Amino acid sequence: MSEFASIDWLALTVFAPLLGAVASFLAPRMAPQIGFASLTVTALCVVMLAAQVIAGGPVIVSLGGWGAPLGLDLRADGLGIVMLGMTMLVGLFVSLGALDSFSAAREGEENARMRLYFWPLWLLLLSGLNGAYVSTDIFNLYVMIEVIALAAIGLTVLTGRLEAMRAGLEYMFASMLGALLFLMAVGLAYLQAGRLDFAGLAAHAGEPAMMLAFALMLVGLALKTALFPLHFWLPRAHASASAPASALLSGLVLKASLYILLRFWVEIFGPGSLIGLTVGLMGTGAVIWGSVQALRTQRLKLLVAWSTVAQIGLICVAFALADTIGAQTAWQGAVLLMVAHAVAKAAMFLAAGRIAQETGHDRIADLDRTHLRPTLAQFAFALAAISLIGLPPSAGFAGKWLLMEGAMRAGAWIWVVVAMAGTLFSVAYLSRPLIGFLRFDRAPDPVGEHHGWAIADAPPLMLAFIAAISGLAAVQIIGVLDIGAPFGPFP
Amino acid sequence: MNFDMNLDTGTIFGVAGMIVFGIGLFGALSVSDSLRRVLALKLCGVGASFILIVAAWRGPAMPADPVPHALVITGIVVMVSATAVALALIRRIHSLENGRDV
Amino acid sequence: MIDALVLFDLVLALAIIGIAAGVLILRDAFAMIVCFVIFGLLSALAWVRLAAPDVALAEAAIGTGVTGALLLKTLAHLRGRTLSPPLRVKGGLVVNAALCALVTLAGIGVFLATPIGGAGLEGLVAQNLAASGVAHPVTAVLLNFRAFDTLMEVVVLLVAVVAVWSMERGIARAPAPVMGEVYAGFARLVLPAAVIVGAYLLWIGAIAPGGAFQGGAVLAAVGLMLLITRAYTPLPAHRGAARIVFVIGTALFAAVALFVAQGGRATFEYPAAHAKSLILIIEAVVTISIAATLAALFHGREPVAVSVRETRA
Amino acid sequence: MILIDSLAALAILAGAGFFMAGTIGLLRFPDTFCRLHALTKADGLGLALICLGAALLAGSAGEIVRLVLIWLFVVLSAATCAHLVARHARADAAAARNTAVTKETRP
Amino acid sequence: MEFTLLPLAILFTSLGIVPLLFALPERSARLRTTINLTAAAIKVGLVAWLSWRVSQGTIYGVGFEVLPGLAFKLQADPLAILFIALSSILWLITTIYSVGYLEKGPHRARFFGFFSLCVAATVGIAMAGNLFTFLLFYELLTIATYPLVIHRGTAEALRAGRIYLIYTLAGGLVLLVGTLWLWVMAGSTDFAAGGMMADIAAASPVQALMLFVVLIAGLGVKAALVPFHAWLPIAMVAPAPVSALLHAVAVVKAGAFGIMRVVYEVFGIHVAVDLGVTLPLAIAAGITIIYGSLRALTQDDIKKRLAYSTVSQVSYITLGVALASPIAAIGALAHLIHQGLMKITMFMAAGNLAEGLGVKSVSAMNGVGRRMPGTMLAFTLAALAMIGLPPLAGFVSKWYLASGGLDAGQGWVIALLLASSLLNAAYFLPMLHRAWFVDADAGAGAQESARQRPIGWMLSAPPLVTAALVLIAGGLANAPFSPLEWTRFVVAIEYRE
Repeated sequence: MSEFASIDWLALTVFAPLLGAVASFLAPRMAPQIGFASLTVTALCVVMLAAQVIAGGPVIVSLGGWGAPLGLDLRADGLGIVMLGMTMLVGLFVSLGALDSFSAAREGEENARMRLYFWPLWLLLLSGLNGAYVSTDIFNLYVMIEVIALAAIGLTVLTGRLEAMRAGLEYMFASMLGALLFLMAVGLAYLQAGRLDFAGLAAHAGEPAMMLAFALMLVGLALKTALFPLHFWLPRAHASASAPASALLSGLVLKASLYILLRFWVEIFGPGSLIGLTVGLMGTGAVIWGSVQALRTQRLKLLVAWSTVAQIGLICVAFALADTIGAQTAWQGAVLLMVAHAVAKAAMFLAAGRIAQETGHDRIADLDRTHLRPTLAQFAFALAAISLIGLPPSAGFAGKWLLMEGAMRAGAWIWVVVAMAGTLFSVAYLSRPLIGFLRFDRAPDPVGEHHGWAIADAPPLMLAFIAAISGLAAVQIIGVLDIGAPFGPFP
Repeated sequence: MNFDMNLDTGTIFGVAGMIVFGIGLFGALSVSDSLRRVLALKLCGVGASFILIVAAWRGPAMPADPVPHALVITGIVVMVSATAVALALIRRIHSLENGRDV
Repeated sequence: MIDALVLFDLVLALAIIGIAAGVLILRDAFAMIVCFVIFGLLSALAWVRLAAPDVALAEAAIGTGVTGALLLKTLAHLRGRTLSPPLRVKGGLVVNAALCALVTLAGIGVFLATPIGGAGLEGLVAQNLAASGVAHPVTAVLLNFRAFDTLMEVVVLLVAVVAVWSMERGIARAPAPVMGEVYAGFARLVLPAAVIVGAYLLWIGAIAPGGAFQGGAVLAAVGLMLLITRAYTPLPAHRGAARIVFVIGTALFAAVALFVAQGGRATFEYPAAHAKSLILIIEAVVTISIAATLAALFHGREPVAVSVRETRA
Repeated sequence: MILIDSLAALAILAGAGFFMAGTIGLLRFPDTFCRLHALTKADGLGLALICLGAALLAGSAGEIVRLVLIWLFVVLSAATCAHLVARHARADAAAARNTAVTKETRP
Repeated sequence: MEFTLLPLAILFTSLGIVPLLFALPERSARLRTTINLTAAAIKVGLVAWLSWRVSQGTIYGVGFEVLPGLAFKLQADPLAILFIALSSILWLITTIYSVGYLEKGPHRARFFGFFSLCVAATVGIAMAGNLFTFLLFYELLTIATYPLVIHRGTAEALRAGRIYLIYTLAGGLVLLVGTLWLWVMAGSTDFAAGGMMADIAAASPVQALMLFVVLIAGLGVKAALVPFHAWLPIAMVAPAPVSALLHAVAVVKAGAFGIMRVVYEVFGIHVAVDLGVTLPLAIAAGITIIYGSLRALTQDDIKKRLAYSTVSQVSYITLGVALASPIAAIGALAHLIHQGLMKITMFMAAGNLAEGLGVKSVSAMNGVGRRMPGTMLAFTLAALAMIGLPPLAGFVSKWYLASGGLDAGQGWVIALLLASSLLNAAYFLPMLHRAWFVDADAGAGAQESARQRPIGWMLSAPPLVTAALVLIAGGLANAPFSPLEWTRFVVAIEYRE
């Protein structure tokens, strides 16, 4: 055990996927095998790190032995472990899905291209994500979000189709602008504080340059998180990518910037309630607008993408409770909702991809006009919907419960109403495809019960199942989450 | 707030950097042509770099703080990578729109 | 009494602002790019004035040189497309302008309210410089104190080249441009010299302004010239080697970082005795990767055999 | 010492003057070829004078070598660029003439 | 030695087979039936054992923490036993009926999977040891019943399903808020005999009052209290066994049972009386009783008439709870069982009429008594019981309700019950009249009832069995382990000071 303890599992969570990406880029033909090997190793690192953290509290590594503020410190606390675990869980299953989506059995040059480039891009993305979750330095985070952004854009346009390219360019612009606002904020923070580590900056919170820096970061990260009204780039980008790419983009990539925002909020800036209220209102706008668009859209993947806008908005309600007595509960709820959304949305995109693959289209109105019913994929979609709506015993339910509890403890009933509205909206738009799955009187032929089952249904199904029952493990997740008190000691 | 206007190199370029950032921001939000939008974003990047470099400045004939310099160098490389990807996208879109596949 | 140099700064700052505006205003796309290149060079000059020669070098070489080449190549690709008028007066324009003016004014206000040169890390850097293995503070920060940032920055380049390769593929089929005798002679003379300059910049980085990125950019410029004149055409057969060159910087950097983490040392903690040589090796390899990657980003496509279907158009 | 300083100042001022002349020429001359003429000739000389002035002030032989190298490379690249631009301009002009001729001879 | 996981085992008999049922190929009908019936039979056995142990004074409980401070908690107390016993017995019978009903129909794998899930949810609702756990199963019940309601997959079914979903999910959401509020206010959601709100109600009566309203509104949707009842008649598009289950055991009973839990074990009956909420609740129940009966009068569709009858009859339970008298409570609890037995009989009979004769409307019922005597015998017994004819089950509950009304000093209840019984008679007796005393060729729906298909024993036997149970529950009301006796046992606990 002592030998294991001396290994830097923390740094390895970033390095393992990085070296895997290098190897998979060098040996394109072996990319899936290499990709899985490196994912497995990364998962092992995360597990070992989690064991360390659970046993002995937060792990901190001073890279190069210098220590902040001169050097860079990596840190894994409960919040980091939860995010890393979420990333690995979703990542592993989406990779399984990708194995089929880009399998060598499928014809076509485009598919060959996707098979070659999916793995290096995804492993580089993973490296950036893991790096963001363990970073404690704002400039280091800037570099990480650029790694994430470029890899994410690569994944967005992987299909090579024109609409994906256009959506990717729009995403690129939004993402670059977000990153540059962030960079300007880094500059202002250094101007004020002369250092970049979280702890050092926290001491300067409230000074004018830091306040402007925070405002810029808030906008930049909101842009990357697609928080209403800065969501304009998301639906097309997520809807036009290939299914595994959409799953990663919607499930994981958005969470990284949301996580950074959350981290800054509680650890560095601790802004006043007015900004919290603003973010909460933006979240409310997202819930309404995202839902309305999801109700109107004609395509299944667009519906799923718009639902992301709405769900992210709901999570952001937690920011409005940041300086109330319900803060800790609300933050816990927000993190649970993030995890729930990551798992469920990844499952949903994979399932939507499978449905489109089996039926040959993704028009919502025509889902019931065919005898082709990929029932397993549809079942996975429905299970994922349960979590997104927030019905028990899903993690989405647990998260929503805690969020509403936080709001109630704070006496802020308005956010309870928003959460309820979000739930009703999500029922309304998610029932559109579900009704399509279950309606039979317009199908031309008798509908077969077990039609269109394939081994590729397993990843979405398992993910959706995990999403649907993981609320029962909420208290364990929160137990891990609270290690190192990421949300601070609140009264 | 203390607006003590001692006009030195740092102040001048700090303000200039802010203005360049603002110009870039305006361009990024307002321009429709993608190539020009890329340039507008680059202006933002340079504007932000100005602030970091000014933060490192310690007065005339004084050695500057090396850390922001390192950060800006990193930022420049990151920026060129992002620009290359954006430009490749623009070229690819143009090819596809004009029916050229290669 | 305004110092003459401050007057110079003032004029330079005004020029930078004016040219930045020109980038948005100029109608002609070529002029716009030229304007941007001038903007970059003037910024580099300003940074020299701010005692940041390393950054100025990097900006001139990468931020302006390589980027300018990228922009011109793209413009050539888009030739025939008329550039839309730079700014159309739309309803949103006023709002945008007001918003950006607000941000800028807030930025200026905050900036003026914050003392320059108050806090910083130069003291810590100076204290630990001797232990870092290199004598030039910026290089010490890049390759030792904040080596992880630098590694991830090389990774960003790698991501970019993977992304670009995934978008476009095929070998260039346009005929080589006719450059003439003068150019050929120039290239024969300058290319070897440029290689030497690149190596020199890399080497000098340990003690003075320069380093892997600046050296890499100069070497990349060599690659650009070779590519432009078709002195070198990337072929499908070269892909394997190219992939190796792209990743070798990342791979070696990461491997060294992990490898040194034994015997109680942390990741990235070079043994004191070998710090200098390790940093130099890393820098050398990273320089090669950067140069190759930048050149590949300029070339912009993975060289693959062009299939019949693709050549049809 | 003063002599060297004033000589250096003189050289640099003269160099600046040539630069000014070159720039005015660039702005005022009617076509590409004339502009190139002004630019390369005047700027080359201007740079030479400035380098000379700086060399007079240099502290070591190494610096002088570097200044000479700078001048050499700039002149080389300026000349090559000018040549390329001129070729390009001539090709453009020829193309323009051809189209003009085609237009005129069209019945 | 005590088998403490017994409640979990009972839950598992329904829940555990769900994945199996989903995975079975459509054609493996025999295997599916075997699994279903075995599980149902095991469950009846386990419930019998549990009831025996509980009657001896053992209380089973298992639980684990799900959210900080909040546990998933199953607890088999006497009140729970009442509901579980009903559901497990009726599940067995309905399963047999469903196998017969769906023979050769489409999507049987799906149907039985959700059917089992639905029963599991009901069991969970019955054994929930706190309001939080109750909520979990309450929502699960919604999810599980929706696919059953829309099983036929027609446009009409989907429309009905949508309305059903909107009502029940909105109700669930309101209950969620109520539960959350209770948790924030009281720091616990546990069910405890006598309630736990005494201090809070004393300290902040307004908030306690609002909480009560929210909780009852959330539960009232499933209990089909007016004005939240509209989904119930619409949900009639579901296949007959589903309707039977929905009306007799699962959904409406879950609502009524929840109201019972909230009044008795969250607030406590004495606190509720002090808050002054019982009388309005009783009045709401009274209005629902009359309204449902009036609407039932005008329905020609048999299932719709039965549905409005359910709206009316289920509110007897609420009424009994709200009267705050131990005697009325006995009536309410007994009616929980009795109404289930009566209504399931009638729905299965109605299903048989539709399957065997194609008769779906009252006007087409002429002479069906002679054509399907067994089925109509069961129907008749149940209908008479509903009206309250002694010594049938319905009479027993009405008797206790009326006595309870007097006991509580609410004389109007007698009038209400009389009116309701008259209305019951007014809409049931014409059906019986047509069935037995009018010739088949007369009447408007002669054409509709012309065809005849033989129905198997799996369809004809279940209503007879439940009709027999109606007879027994009424006739042997004072025997040990009869519903009424058990009810007395429960009420003794709930009204303990």
